[in-house]
Amino acid sequence: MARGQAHDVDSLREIARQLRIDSLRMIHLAGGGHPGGSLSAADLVTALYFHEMNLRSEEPDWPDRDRFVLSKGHGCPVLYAALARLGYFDPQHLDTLRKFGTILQGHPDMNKTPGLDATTGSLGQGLSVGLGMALIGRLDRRAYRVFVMLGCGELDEGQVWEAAMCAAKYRVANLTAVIDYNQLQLDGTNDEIMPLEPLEDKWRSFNWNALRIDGHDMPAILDALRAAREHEQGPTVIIAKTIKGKGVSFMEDQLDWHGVAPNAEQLEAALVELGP
Amino acid sequence: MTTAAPKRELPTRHAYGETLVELGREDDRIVVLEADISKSTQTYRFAEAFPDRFFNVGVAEQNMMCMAAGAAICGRIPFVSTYAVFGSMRACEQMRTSVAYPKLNVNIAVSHAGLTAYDDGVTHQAVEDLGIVRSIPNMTVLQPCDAPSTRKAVRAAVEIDGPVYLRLTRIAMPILYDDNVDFQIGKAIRLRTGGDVTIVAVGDMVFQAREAAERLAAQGIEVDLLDMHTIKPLDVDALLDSATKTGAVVTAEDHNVLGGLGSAVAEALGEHCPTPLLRVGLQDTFAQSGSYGDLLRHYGMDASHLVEAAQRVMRRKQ
Amino acid sequence: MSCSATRTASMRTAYGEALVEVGRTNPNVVVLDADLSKATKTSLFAEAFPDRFFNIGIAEQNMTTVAAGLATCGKIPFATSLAVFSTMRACEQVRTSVALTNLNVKIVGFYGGLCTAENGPTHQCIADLGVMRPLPNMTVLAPADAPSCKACVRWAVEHPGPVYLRGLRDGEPVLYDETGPADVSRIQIHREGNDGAILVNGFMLHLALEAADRLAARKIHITVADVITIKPIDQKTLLEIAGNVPCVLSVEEHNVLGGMGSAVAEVLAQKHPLPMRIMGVPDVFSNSGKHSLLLEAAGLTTEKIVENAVELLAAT
Amino acid sequence: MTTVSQPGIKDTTQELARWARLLRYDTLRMISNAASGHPGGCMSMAEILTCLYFHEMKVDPQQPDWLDRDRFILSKGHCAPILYAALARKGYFPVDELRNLRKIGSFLHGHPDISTPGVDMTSGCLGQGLSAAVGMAMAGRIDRRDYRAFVVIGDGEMNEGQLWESAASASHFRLDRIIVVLDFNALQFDGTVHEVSNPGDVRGRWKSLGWNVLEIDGHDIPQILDALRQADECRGRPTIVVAHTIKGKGVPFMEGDYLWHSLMDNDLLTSFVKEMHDELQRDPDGFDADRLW
Repeated sequence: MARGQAHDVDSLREIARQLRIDSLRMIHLAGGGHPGGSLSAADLVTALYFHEMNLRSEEPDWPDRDRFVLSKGHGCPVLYAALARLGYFDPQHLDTLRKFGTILQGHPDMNKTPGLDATTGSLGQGLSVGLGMALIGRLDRRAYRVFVMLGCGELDEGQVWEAAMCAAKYRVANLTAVIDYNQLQLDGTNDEIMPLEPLEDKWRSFNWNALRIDGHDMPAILDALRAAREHEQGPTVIIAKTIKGKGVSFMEDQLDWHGVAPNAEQLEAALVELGP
Repeated sequence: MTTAAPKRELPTRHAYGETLVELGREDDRIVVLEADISKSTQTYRFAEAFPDRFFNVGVAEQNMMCMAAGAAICGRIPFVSTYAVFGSMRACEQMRTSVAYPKLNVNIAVSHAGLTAYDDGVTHQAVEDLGIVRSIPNMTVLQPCDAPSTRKAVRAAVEIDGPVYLRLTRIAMPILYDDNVDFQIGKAIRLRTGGDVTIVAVGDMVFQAREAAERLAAQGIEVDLLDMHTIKPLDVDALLDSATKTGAVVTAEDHNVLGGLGSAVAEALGEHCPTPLLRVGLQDTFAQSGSYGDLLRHYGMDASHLVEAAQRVMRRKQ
Repeated sequence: MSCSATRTASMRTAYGEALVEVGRTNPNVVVLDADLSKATKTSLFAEAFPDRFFNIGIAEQNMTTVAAGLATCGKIPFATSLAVFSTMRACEQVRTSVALTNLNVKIVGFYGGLCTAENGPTHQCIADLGVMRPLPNMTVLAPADAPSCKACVRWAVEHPGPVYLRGLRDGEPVLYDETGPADVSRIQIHREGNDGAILVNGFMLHLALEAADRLAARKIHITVADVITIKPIDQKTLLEIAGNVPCVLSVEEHNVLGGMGSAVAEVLAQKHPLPMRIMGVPDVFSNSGKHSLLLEAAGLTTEKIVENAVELLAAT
Repeated sequence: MTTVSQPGIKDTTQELARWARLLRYDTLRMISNAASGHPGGCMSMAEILTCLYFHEMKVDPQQPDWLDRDRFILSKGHCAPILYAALARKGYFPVDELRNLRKIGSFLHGHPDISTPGVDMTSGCLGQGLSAAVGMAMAGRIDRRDYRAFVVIGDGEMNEGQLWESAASASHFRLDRIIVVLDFNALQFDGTVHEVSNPGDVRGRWKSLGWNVLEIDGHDIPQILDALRQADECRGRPTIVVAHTIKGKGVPFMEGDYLWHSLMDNDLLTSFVKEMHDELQRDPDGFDADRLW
């Protein structure tokens, strides 16, 4: 699927809704996983995979494809759902999340899942991996771009800032970081655990182009991705304000839904809210 | 046995830097990442020759390790260079998660191994790295002793489709081998054949072991001497072959005796051929600043201590 | 030695409770966490002693060196995270700021081995013992159950110097009585027999005890000993055990390279060479899946322990 | 906050300048003796360290473990020689011990070790010093002791992620007893900071992390003293003093040359040390003559 051909805003919203449903079903079946951060990232993942990124699902190793690194690896259910819907593998695999022998590991494993560009799960490493990819893209004179999705808690990790400084040094305009800024980490809010604001200033002090958007507003997401694409002087970070557990009222902004699977009853209630 | 009379001395990091340039010429997949010590690790040579394929990331080893993973994912063969302390420990989890777990072709070449960092002091002397890296699945762990075997090791690392940890010395090492040395990963090199005691040595300790073997020969004790340049995967066959013959083994490593070569040999002997063993190396202590020779003597790692260890372990033969 | 494997308990909860207990008796005890306090149960300490609890955020390297700074001022910090992050993400900080300085810092890592199961290999840790063991000045502890974990915490507070404590998760069979072993630095003998010995730690202890029962039914009597302190390993007891048996089997939920098996092999080769076999995760990354299935794939089951013991005995 | 009586600022400046010159001499002589070490970064921080140890810090060489002392962490640990010189001149150990830098059996290791009298924290692996200071400041708060923790960091260290982890912590926990001095000589091992790492907006970054940021000429003693005073007065947040310096300052052939990060040419250095020795000996009022070695 080439960039921009894909879908209008309404159909993207519909896909995001489906990815949310898929994610919750998968996590429920697995009996474990991270629903909150999957739901918060659903619109961003949709915009990237179904609109912005240049991909060929029938050729997962296409050298000119855009790359995606899910640095917040625990949010992988929503990514697996997107890859399945794009045809990288049979959607039936979604039922095997986290089960022994599955291609869908608890955290992303590039050697097991078709379409995955990187192995992640230990927070703080993805931006560095993406930076390596971006530099090689430039060296190889390929036009691909690299997208790295970071969690907000992950910004506590010093390695993120090592990568930020280095990416600015190399002015890698083909690298875009997207922060799923749901403002909750495992033990509490960002402000309680380790405050991040003023976040744009921080990224700008590393010479990054910084944008802030509502990460559930599809047109705003698409606009920001376009702006990042058009910014040619260096890397861009999109600080996307999101809501953890977005789309399911009893999960929204609830710390407790960081890493707990819904039971059958809760899944049912969630699916009712998300619609048929 | 392919040895040449010592002609001159060279730190193995220099041989590494030179070989990188040769490789860079032959194979444009090679890229080099560096954390602000290119003059120390000798990657500046590559930087001069191939500036486009050289990335100096600043003092940020963790970032460097994962960047190398990204480059390997895109089909490149990255070399990551820093000091052994930082390659194995500062970026330990990055090596494990982003490099070893996906089994990427990233080569981690680290200088200032063990006491060869001598007067820089303990912070810069890596005496734990072999044990740490050995514990990580998918890693190959090498420490060639001299310049010619280092050149071969660098090339062999490229050929292995998976991560390699290559340990290098800060100080100059004598030239032991000629340029045609048969260096194969996972195959020990027998430097001396004898039936009385086995000495298994790695890296700079090979030279202490050679000298010890000569002194022991003067006393009528014949040493079976192995250059165990590959710590992982260990050449168990060569070890068992020798241990069965001699019935007594000494290991010699510029590293803590816990976790490194001595451990690997103890594991293999225990499982296949229980044999008396003495492990020469740092006896679970940090060292200090000082000259390399003084440190080897002080911590019981020079040739005369190896002679003594060989004599002691032989007394324990059944 | 009293053993009753009739119930299970959460080692994480035991740890949190033990922290509160030592926090009450020793005002110098402080606790640090890296945004996992609910998982590691340091939250219990945080509730009891908010002034002495510091949540550093997801920044394990910083946490480790902060702990070192606290220790220079007489505090006894417990820096807590997951095993993979405590020992590997912050590896050089543990080595330089804690081990090299020989400061009184306790590094605690939960989910040692494969017990974080479905979270996959990124969060499992089969290298922590091998990573901590080569660090001079480090003491390395790997308890099997909730009471012995509590005993380790109490012991660590009284033992000045760096300690790494490998924690597990929940549902570990309780094998010690409530107070735990009197001295965790000693190897704890659970069964005695002269036909062979199994040295074991952590979650493997109950499997080894089951294996010993099955072997006893076949008239094979083996010693089962819990090596809680991997470093410095209790050489005296180890050699006493080795002196009475023809062979030794080590079993651990860790890479076969570098961990307890290695420590045992070092001592035996140096002092009393004996046929041995090292059971553990066979130097590979595991998978996502149920803990029991991962253990089975790694060959860490009662059946395999029995099988290996029988083979080893036959060969000697 | 000083143990010596407060003289007029002008006298202090002159006296401190002399101490700085002496520390430079000691340091260069140690490195030339050891034939190994990192002179460039020692020279750039001579005035900073002098102002800390000979004016600002509350320390007592007779009781190195005094619980209420100010702490000092040389995060850029490769510059240990000048710290050793300051400690020796302060009286923690005999000046004669400086002859033994980097020698076996000496407590003057290549990088600072906590076992050396007066050294508060082991360092040398870049990026860790501020974290240790955070721990010390937390302990001070728990114990209700009013000591401060001073940290000197190098500019290359800003590449290390751990520095940003610790900077966020110090700010989050409002550790106003932490004072960082950034020895911003703009050269790192492999070249200028701009070539190697692109530091970006340093001032803005520390501000975005909630720090009190001061910016000075790191060789101007009155400016250093003033900044340290302001830092001491700042409440509720930690302070960083961005001190612009010149690598190799005071040694003409070393100034601004990144190659002198490490020892480049010991013959050249040794002859310079000899010249410096003679010059100090000729000093008219004898401030230095009897202190030489």
